[in-house]
Amino acid sequence: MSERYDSSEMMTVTAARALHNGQSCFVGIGLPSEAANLARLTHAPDVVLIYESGTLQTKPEVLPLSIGDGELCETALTTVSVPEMFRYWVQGGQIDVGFLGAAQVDKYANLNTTLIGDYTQPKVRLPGGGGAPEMATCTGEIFITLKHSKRTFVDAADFITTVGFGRDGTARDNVPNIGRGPTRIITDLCVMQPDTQTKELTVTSLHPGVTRAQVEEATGWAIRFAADLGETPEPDDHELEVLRDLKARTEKHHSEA
Amino acid sequence: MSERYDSSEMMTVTAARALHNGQSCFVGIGLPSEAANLARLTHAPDVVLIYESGTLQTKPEVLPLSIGDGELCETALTTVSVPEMFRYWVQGGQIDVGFLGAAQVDKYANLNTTLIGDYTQPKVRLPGGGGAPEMATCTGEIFITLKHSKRTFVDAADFITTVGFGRDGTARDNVPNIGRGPTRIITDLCVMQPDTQTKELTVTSLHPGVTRAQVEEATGWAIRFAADLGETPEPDDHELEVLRDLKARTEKHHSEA
Amino acid sequence: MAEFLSLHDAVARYVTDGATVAMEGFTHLIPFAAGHEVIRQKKRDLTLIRMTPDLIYDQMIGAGCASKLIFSWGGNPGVGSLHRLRDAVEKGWPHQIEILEHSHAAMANAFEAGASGLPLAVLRGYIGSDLPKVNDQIKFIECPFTGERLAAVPAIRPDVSIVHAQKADRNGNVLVKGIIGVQKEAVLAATHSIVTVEEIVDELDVHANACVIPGWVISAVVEAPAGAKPSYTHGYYSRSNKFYKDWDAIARDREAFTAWLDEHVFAAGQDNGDTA
Amino acid sequence: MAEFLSLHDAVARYVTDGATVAMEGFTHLIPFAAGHEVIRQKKRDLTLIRMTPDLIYDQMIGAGCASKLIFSWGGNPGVGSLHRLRDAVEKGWPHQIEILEHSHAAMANAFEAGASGLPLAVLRGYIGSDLPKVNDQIKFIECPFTGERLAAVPAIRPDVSIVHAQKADRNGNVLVKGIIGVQKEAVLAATHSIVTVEEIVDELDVHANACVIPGWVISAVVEAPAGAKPSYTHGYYSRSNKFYKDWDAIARDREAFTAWLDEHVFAAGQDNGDTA
Repeated sequence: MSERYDSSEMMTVTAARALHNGQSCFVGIGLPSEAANLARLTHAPDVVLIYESGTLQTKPEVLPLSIGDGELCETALTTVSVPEMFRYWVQGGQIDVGFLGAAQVDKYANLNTTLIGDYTQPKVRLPGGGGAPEMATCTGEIFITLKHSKRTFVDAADFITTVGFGRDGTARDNVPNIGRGPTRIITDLCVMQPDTQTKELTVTSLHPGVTRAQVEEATGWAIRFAADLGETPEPDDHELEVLRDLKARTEKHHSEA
Repeated sequence: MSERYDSSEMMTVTAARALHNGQSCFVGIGLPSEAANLARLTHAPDVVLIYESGTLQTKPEVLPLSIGDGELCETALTTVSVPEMFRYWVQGGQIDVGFLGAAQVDKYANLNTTLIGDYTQPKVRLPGGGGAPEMATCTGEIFITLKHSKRTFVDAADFITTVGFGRDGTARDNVPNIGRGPTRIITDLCVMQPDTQTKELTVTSLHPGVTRAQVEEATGWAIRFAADLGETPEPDDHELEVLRDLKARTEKHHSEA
Repeated sequence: MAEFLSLHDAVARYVTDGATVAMEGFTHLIPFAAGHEVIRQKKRDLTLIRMTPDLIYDQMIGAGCASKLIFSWGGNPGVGSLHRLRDAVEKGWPHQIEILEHSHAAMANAFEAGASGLPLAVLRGYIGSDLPKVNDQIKFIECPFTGERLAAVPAIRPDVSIVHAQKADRNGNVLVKGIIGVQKEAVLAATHSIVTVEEIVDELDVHANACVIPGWVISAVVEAPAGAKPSYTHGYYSRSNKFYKDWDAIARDREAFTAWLDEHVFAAGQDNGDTA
Repeated sequence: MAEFLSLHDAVARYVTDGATVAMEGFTHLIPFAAGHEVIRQKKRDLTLIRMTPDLIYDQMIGAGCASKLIFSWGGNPGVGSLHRLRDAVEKGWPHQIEILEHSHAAMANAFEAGASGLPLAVLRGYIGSDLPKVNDQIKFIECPFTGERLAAVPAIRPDVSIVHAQKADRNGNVLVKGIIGVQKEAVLAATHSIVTVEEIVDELDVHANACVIPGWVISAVVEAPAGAKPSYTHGYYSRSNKFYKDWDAIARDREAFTAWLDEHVFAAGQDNGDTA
C-alpha cells in the first residue's frame, strides 16, 4: 500500500471510477454515497444521483448522514414522493446503476441486511431490506462496496434480503424484466465480478500491494481469481484531494448540530 | 310554469339544492357544472368541487367550457395529476357525490354516453365514457341532471356505459366497495328516484305546473309516480339572480377569445 | 440525455409509420404544433393513444395518419362531436380506423402502470359497464387477500410520447405546471419521447415538489412557442374557445376540412426551428 | 372537515388502545411531538406501521406502546441500530413484539394502494428474496396479459395516520413541502388522521402543483411548533444529527432510556396547545 492513500480511500476511488458520466445512479447511504459523490465531483460531473427519499438528480455539498437529509432536497432538480420514487423511477426502469452496501455478501453476490443467525431467534438483528431488494432487480446493474472481512464475505448468506444470483447462481435465469444484478464488488482489497458462467464472485483485480493470500484470508469461501487478474489503478492526487475535502466538509457539517 | 323562471332554471336550481354544504362533489361538464357552482354560490359555500382534470376544491368565477379550463386550476386549492385524481380521489373513496349528465338514461338509471344503435354499426357515435363509469361506482352517490325527452329517457339503454342498477335493478347487490349509485335524477320536468325495492326510476316530485301526462309523454317507458308525489319547491329570487349572473359572466367570458 | 432538435427532425426521427404514439395533455398543453408536423410529414398507420382525442386527433385522423385510436372520451369539449373521428368510424373516410375504448380511470391507470414499468394496471373499474364486452383488453382478476374482483388493463407503453410544456432548461429538464394531466406518465412510459416547450431558459426556477421531467428521460426537446394553440399554456396564453367552436363547422364537412388542412397545416409549413 | 384540536385531545380521541397506527415522515417531518403524546397517554397494544421506525418508534416501543411493528428498514440512519426495537425483538423488553417486515418498495406501494382504495398493491418485487418466506402477507399473482409473476401485498389502511407538516390554513388545508415521503398517502389511506403543523396561517400561498392535503380529508389539525424535532422541518429547522448520534448510548441501556423518557417525555408534559 502506498503512503499517499489508505485502503479506504483506495476503495472509494475505485468504486467512484466504476460510475460513468451521464449514468443515473440510485445511491445507498454510507460508502456508496461517498463513492457516487466523489464520481460526480471528479470524472462524472453529469452523473445523476438519486436517493430513495425521492430526491432526483441531487448534488449535495456534504455527504448526507441519512437518506433524507435536507441537503439532498435543497440541491435536487426535483423531489418526488416515495411511492413515485419506487414506482416510476426504480420499477419504471429509469435507473442505470444501483449502488449498495451490505452487512453480508455471499459467494453468489446475495446480500443480507436482515439478520445474523436464525430469523425467529436472531444473533444480531440488522436494519432490514429498505430499498435494496427491488433496486437489485429493477436497475440495469448493481455495484456493491464494503470492507473485506470473513464476517462480511460469507459462503452463504444467513438470509437473502436482496438477491444477487441466488443460492446456486441461477436466480436471474429466465426471469423477465430483471436487471443484470451485481456486476462489480469493490472492497478495500480488490475488485470482484461474477464469473460469466457460474456467477460465483471472482477477483478480477487486486489493489496495489494486496496479495492473493490477504484476500483469501478475508473471504469466507475458497475465492477464485480471474485468469487475467489485474492490478487496480491507483487513485490520482486530484481524486484524493476531492475525497478528503468532501469528508472534511461532511464531518464539520454533521458535528455542528 | 311561472313567469319568474323557465324550465331550465327550475332544473338547475333543483339540482343545485340537492348538494349539501361541505360535501365533496365530482363535477361533470355542462349542466352538472352549472348546478354545482350555483350550489357553491348560494346555500353551500363550502361544497368542494372537483373536476377530473385534477383540480381539487376549485371555485371558478365563470363556468368552464371544458373539463380542463385554466380557470379551474387558477381557482383550485391544488391541482393533481389525472392518475392521482382517479386513484386517490375517485377510487380512494374521498368523493361524496358524483354529478353527471348523460345522452340516455334508462329505467334502471343506467347511463349511455357511448352510442345510439349497435356498437359496430352505430347510428350515432357519442363521446364515450370519460370519467363516468368509475365515478358512478366509487363515489358515495350519484346525481344526474338532463333534459326530459323520449330520446333521452329510454326503456333500456342501447349501451350501458355507466351502470345505474343494471338491466334488472340488481347490478349493485352484493358488490363490495360500491357506492349507492344514482339516488336522484333532476330534469326540467321532475325529480326521479330509484324505487327502494326494484330500483326502477320513479317520479318523486313534479316541478310546479308540470302534469303527470307531460312526464309520461316525455318518458320512454311506463313511468311510475311515488305514492307521496310532491311538488318541487320553486327557485327563490336570490338563486335565480345568482344563476343568471353566472351564465351571463360565462357567456361573456367564452365569447371573448 | 435530451437532445435539442427542430420539430421537423424530432418528428422525422421518432414518429415512424406504424408506430404507437401518445400525444397527451388534458385540455391544457395539447401538442398541436407537433400534431401538425406529423400531418405535414404524412405519417401513416399510426396507433394513436390519447384519453381525449380532442381536435388534435380529429385533425390527424382526418388527414389519414391513423389506423387505430385508443381513447376514453372522444368529443369536442363543451361543443359536441369530433366529426372527423366520427366520419372515419362511421363512414370510413379517409379510411376505416379501428377504435379501442376505455374509461378515463382505466387509461389514467394504464399510463401510470406504463410509467411504473408494470405490464398491467389494476383498478376497481368497469363494474356493470358494457365496455368490457367491446374491448377485449379489459380483463378481471381476483384479489388474493380479499377475493374482490378487480379490473385489469394492459399498461400503455407507447413507442413515442409527445407532450407540450412551459419550459426547459439547457440540460433539457422540463417544467410542466397547472393541469398536468398524464404528461409525466406518458413520457416515462414511452420508449422515446418528444417534449415541445414554449421557451428554453437558463434556470427552471421551481419549488421543491414541482412537476419536473428530467432531461435524461426525454429523447428530444423542441422549442415550439405557442405549440399548444388553440389549446393553452398556463402562464403563457389562453385557450381559443372560439377556435374550438369554429372547428365544429370546419370538421363537419370534408371539403371544408381539407381546405383548412391545406391552408393552415400544409401551406403554413413549419413555423419553428427547422434545421432540415 | 378538519377540526382544530390540542395534541392531547387529538391523540386521546383517535389513538385508541389496540389501534393500527401509521406515523409517517421519511427522515423529514417525523411527528415526534405526537409520538411523545402517545407515550404520555400510555397507549397500549398498538400495531405500529412505518417504513423507517426511526427513533420515534424506538421510543414508543421502549415505552411499551406497541405489540406489533410493520416496517421496511429499522435502523438509526447513519448511526446504527435501534436498540429499543432490538431489545424488544431479541429479549422481549418491556415485552415481546411481533414484527412484519417488507421492502421499502412494497410498503410505499402498499400505502399508495391504501390511498387508492384498493385491497392490494401489485409490484415487481421480492424476486429471489427470502422475505416472502418470513412474511405471509407477501403473495404472488400472474399478469393476465403477459403471464409475468408479480408480487402482491395488502394495502395499508391504518385506523389512524399521524403526520407532521409545515403549515395549515384556517380551513385545515395542509402544505407538505420538501421530502414528502408517503405522508399524503398515509393520510388518505387511514380511517382517521391527525396532522401536526409548525404553524397555522391565513393563506398557504402555494403554487398550482404543491403537495397540499385538503382539510376535508383530515380528522384533526394540531398546531405543534417544532413538532418534528429532533427530525427536521424543511424551511423551519434542521435535523439534530447530534441527537440521533447521542440516542445510540441512551437507547443502548434500559435504565438510561427509562431516565430519558421520564425526564424528556413524562416530566416535560405537553408543550403545546393543551386545552384539557
